[in-house]
Amino acid sequence: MSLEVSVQRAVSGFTLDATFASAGRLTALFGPSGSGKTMLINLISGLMRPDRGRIAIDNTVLVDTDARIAVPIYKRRIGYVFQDARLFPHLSVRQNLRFGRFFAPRTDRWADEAAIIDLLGIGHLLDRRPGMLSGGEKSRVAIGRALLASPRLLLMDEPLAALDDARKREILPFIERLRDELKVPIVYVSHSAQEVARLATDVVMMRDGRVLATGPAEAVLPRLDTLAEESGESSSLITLTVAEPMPEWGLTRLRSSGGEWRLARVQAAAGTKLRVRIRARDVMLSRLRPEQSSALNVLEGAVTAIAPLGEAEALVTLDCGGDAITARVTRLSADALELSPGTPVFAVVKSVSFDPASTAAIRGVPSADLLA
Amino acid sequence: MSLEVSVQRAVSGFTLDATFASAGRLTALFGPSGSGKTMLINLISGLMRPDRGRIAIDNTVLVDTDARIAVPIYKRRIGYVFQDARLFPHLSVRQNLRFGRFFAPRTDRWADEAAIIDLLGIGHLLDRRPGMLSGGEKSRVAIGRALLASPRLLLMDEPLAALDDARKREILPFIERLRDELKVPIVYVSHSAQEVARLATDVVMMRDGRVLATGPAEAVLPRLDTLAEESGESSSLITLTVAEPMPEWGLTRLRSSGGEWRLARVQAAAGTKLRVRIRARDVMLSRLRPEQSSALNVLEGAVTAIAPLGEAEALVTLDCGGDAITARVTRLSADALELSPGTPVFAVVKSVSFDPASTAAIRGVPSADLLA
Amino acid sequence: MDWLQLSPEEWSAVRLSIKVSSWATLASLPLGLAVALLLARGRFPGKSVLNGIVHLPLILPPVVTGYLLLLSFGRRGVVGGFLAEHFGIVFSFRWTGAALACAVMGFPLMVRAMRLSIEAVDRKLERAANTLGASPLVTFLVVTLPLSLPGVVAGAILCFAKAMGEFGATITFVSNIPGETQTLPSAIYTFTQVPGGETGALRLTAVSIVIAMAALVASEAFARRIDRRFTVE
Amino acid sequence: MDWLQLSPEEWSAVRLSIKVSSWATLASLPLGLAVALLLARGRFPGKSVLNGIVHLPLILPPVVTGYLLLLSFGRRGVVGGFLAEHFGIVFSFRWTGAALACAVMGFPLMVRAMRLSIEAVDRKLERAANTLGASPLVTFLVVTLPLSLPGVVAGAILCFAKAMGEFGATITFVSNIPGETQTLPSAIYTFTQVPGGETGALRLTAVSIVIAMAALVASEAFARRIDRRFTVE
Amino acid sequence: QESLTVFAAASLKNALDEINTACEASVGKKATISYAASSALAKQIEQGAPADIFFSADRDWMKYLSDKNLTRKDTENELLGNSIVLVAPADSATSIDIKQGFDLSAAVGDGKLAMANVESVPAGKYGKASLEKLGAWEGVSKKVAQAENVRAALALVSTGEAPLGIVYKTDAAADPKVKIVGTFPEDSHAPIVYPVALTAESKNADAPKLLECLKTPQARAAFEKQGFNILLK
Ligand SMILES: Nc1ncnc2c1ncn2[C@@H]1O[C@H](COP(=O)(O)OP(=O)(O)OP(=O)(O)O)[C@@H](O)[C@H]1O
Ligand SMILES: Nc1ncnc2c1ncn2[C@@H]1O[C@H](COP(=O)(O)OP(=O)(O)OP(=O)(O)O)[C@@H](O)[C@H]1O
Ligand code: MOO
Ligand SMILES: [Mg+2]
Ligand SMILES: [Mg+2]
Repeated sequence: MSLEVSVQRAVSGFTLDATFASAGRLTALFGPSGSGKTMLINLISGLMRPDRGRIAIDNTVLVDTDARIAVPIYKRRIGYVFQDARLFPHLSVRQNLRFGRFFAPRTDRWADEAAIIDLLGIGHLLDRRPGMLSGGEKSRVAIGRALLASPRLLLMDEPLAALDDARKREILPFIERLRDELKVPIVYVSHSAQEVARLATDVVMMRDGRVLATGPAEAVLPRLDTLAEESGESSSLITLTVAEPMPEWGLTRLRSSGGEWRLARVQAAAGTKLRVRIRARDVMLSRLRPEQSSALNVLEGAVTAIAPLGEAEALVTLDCGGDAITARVTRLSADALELSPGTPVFAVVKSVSFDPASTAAIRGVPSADLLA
Repeated sequence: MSLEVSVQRAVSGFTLDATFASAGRLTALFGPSGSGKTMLINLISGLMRPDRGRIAIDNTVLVDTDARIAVPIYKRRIGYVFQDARLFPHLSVRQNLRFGRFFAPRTDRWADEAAIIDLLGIGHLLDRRPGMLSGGEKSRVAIGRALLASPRLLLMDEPLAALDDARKREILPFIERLRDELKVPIVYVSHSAQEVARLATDVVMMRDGRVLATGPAEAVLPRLDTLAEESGESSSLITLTVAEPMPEWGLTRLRSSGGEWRLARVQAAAGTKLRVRIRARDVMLSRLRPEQSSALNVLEGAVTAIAPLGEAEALVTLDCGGDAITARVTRLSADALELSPGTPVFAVVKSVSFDPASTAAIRGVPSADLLA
Repeated sequence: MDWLQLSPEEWSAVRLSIKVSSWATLASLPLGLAVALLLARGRFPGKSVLNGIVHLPLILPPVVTGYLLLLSFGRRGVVGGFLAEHFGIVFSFRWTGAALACAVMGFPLMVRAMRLSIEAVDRKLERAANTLGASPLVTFLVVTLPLSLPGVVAGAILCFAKAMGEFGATITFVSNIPGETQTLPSAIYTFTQVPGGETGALRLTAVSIVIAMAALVASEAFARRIDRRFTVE
Repeated sequence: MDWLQLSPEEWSAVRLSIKVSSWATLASLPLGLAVALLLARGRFPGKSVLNGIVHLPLILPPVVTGYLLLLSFGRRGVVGGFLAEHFGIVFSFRWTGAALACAVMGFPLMVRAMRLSIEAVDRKLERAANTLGASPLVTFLVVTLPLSLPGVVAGAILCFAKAMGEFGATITFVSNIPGETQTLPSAIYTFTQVPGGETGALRLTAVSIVIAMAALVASEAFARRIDRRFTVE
Repeated sequence: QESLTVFAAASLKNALDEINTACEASVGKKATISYAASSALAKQIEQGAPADIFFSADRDWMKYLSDKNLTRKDTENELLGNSIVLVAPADSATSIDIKQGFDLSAAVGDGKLAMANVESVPAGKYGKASLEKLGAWEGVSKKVAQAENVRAALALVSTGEAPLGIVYKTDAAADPKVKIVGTFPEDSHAPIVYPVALTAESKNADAPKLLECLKTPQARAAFEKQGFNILLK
């Protein structure tokens, strides 16, 4: 799938002017509140018309103001999970879920009702009306409704915002499966850097109605960190190859160009490539190899750059045999360890510091199986 | 303020049966989607009537089904930030904000309009109608509206769910200030353990319409961790006393019974007591005192307990001179370090691992000043 | 209660009134809905003209409306002649004509109620239906229409009630033929025109009220049932 | 266009009709709102009786309504006598009586439109206003009422239009006295009752339509303005 | 200065308007004339309407007031007379001889015989009496379409809706779209009279003057112009 967007739309006091293209399976729209994310997916879905511009999916033109083309919403077959759930109040949950079913051509109906209901945990709500649902229940039903219409493209506007962490952890792998197995391309609006890091193949960063950065996740996420420095969310992305299980300890041995890793809860087959996100705040630096420590992952490397961060801290970038790893340390420590470009250091990463929510499978390995 | 709640209410297919009392300044209602949190604050606000039960604030009875008392909603002066924003569509943002102003007795009007608008960053939206706001903008206006009514008690139903991280970081200190300076007691519904840990003085844990645990945050949060083990959110709460600043490094020296700490971005005066949350996953254990490491906070202690966690990990509890600190390590490490109750170990905590979002001031020290 | 005893002719007026009112209501429902939808959601030139035409029967004295119906739908009227010739539909001096007159008189009330309810339906829900693949027509049928059902019911009941009371246009258009076009109001009117006819008028008025009230209560119960489906909190 | 020239008497009928319709509409607004609110939100015994009474003028032939008004609000009627004696308010054979008749006939239409709109207002918003300290009355005034303004406007315009066309009840209640109770429809009726009156009737009908249409267009424009305030997306 | 009010049957409008102007000089002022159905006017006078003169279209309603002592019996006066005629559309080829036992039913054929209401409206009552006397009622009664008033019956014929109708000569003569097929013998029905009287409550000194003026030659001419017979020689 390829999505090409180039639109301008002004509403009183706000102008959206966004151009991006993505051939990715999950394109994340990321940006602060009021940056125009919802407006942008409204334009893609057809709920809003651009003043000028063009939107095309796989060479099918949805809108082209110059050519005076504007495919009506209902012919686009673009599923939309709204920021507010927008369920039909007069229909039961079951009827809401089944609403879109009949409009998709029979051959295109890929959605499996039973599986989706089960995954979303809404089986016990089927006979209720939306007015009788809690906030989180509503948003789950809204996800189910959009999916069961078997859309060709799925727009999700902060679908998980109303969900608790446990629920989120259940649904994230499911979204990955949609992305990887069912090949439904997804445009995903989120505030959460974690979610974006885990899910996105491509990222569009928005601010004030403009695209700040766009491209494959690997390329954009580090820039995202730069912007998000103050939030303590700087991180590095490392690609690991599964080597062998260590069944007696429930761990798995993996290898990156920088060295060997031992991680818990990896269930991928040997040879699989995984991408992991390592938050800069989770990396400790040491001039000596730590002895008798609980940290299992110690990589040898050398400082490549030191950037001050606020008044007390610094971001230290290392090269560990080809892996670029960023650590966030106090200036005091950087000074005490006498760090400067070229200084050899050890990066110490606790295995449990790997956040499952930011671990993503590479090349269609279903992440759901990957994470317990 | 003291809040006493003991209510039963059944709706088709769901029964809420909750009893708790809280004298805390911010009582967090924490629980998974559909556990009855919204229903519970609906009962407190008067939007819903209990089938049986009693609700009292400071000995003022709001509802008592036995005594046939039910104070009408509008006389309760309980502010409510709804899960959906529920702004008045026909009024401008300014009119929405000012709606409650006139109904509060003149002497009780503590809310400062300009300050609140400024803090929430909604000054540029004042002349818009709610239909023209983004999701996050709506929820900020909703917070402002509830506050400007100068309520005696504030109910907030996931007020920050629609906000991006940067916004959240701005608004959290403000909620702390409400809690500490203005003494508005708050009942706060949240999915986020982080938010709860940072804000709550008291916690009510809900599941399936029942109260699972309730009490002061210090007492309940560890139990919350136990329940939330799988989420990697186990943590310890430590009380620190500010000792002296280290201005040359932008750090502050603090002391706990277990030893000395050096933290960034603390701006409290010497002598101030702070509560910090240390996530178990951020604690590394070492049999030897780490040398030449970037970790500034090393506490000496001894293992008090080891509890297995999943197949690969274990939660190790230490006693560090009186501070109870929990570390989450792999079983492999626990084995390699030969940990067992009594084993002397060092807990290594990176200073930057202190999550600002879970650092809270104790005894009314305004946290906003505390965190840059 | 002897005076409550209805004569056979009066009974036939009662039956006829129910028949005429029911048909007037049911037959104008589809057109009423279509016009209400147009007025609520459409944007087209001549919208205010359409709106004006719909309101005309309210503005004109009923006798004038009846006379205009006679001119257009009568045997020699343009429309009436056409319909009679091509479809065999005859209105003049038939109960169908009475139903037509009642429908016309009730139309503005019906349309306005429906229009109000359609306008109150959140368009976001219609858009949501569109994203799920529902065409505008389907969306109207499965989202807008059910959500505006209270207004549809209200419109129908207003039309029915008006039809039960309509008299000026009916008698002018199809006159007052017992058993064919003599509806309850015509019968009542006749009573009021003779000295001492009050009891007769009163009796029939009571019957008329009972019928219309029954319809009202039924419609309210129905509306409550719809309403209960949306109950929140 | 000579036939469009109105005689002074006709002009006075035009003026009177506007006055009567305006008063009928304005004066019944508060009561209409109150009743609509009661029916929309109230739960009390006798609700369906109230609902029935409101609908009565629709169900009854207008002549009967007029006659009942004459009996109760006439100089010798129970209510009329009381009002005249204690408040000096006289309806019989005054323009005020015509306004009363028109108000009564328009009342069910007005109430229904308002009620529909009030019912469509999201109660959650009213509750939200309550939590902000607004009492039920204030909430009605600042939340429910503005949000149901489209219905209030629709109700008013329906009442006005009906009043412009109302004739049966008016002529029966307050007769057809030029300059005092002869409204446009009554004048039109009088024309239809004599040979050669058609042009006169036509002329006045045209005037009546023009006025009502102007009111309609104005109300629509107003409603559009209200509507624009809520535009979303 | 107290106004002078006349309550008159609507069918008298043309003549009375002319006479009112003509008599202004002799009476000293112009009367205000309220035209409506005799039944409505009579009941209004019963309820205390400020009428000085009642000019009825038939004896019954005058008697209704008279029996209740609401008229000044000494001023009661059967001023005018009228005839009823059988009319057909102007283009009709029908010719019928109205005589004892004539076959009206055959002439009506599949159509209807348009009449004013045979129970309540004077013209209808006279027509029915006449047909009964002539032995034609039995055959035609099922084919009678009863209109609200004579004018409406006339409209049914002039629009071609009904092939035949029975109306006043005054109405038929003025309508070019109908032709008079025959006149009913005067002795076949009760005398068609238009009685006039002062009301019991009238205290206006000008009222008797106007009553007198109605009998002047000038007034007679006006009545005759409209086709009335002058009964008061
Ligand atoms: N109809 C409108 N008229 C005027 N301004 C509007 C309108 N709709 C949206 N806006 C403004 O456009 C900007 C972008 O809105 P949008 O809803 O796309 O933001 P968003 O990125 O989705 O934010 P959030 O994360 O808070 O939902 C906001 O500043 C909003 O106030
Ligand atoms: N009117 C109702 N009728 C029946 N069940 C209801 C009704 N309202 C809520 N419920 C059910 O009650 C339970 C509690 O709802 P509540 O809204 O309090 O949940 P919550 O804890 O706020 O969840 P969330 O975090 O998803 O908002 C849910 O299972 C919900 O489905
Ligand atoms: O307009 Mo009427 O007077 O209800 O038939
Ligand atoms: Mg948004
Ligand atoms: Mg909730």
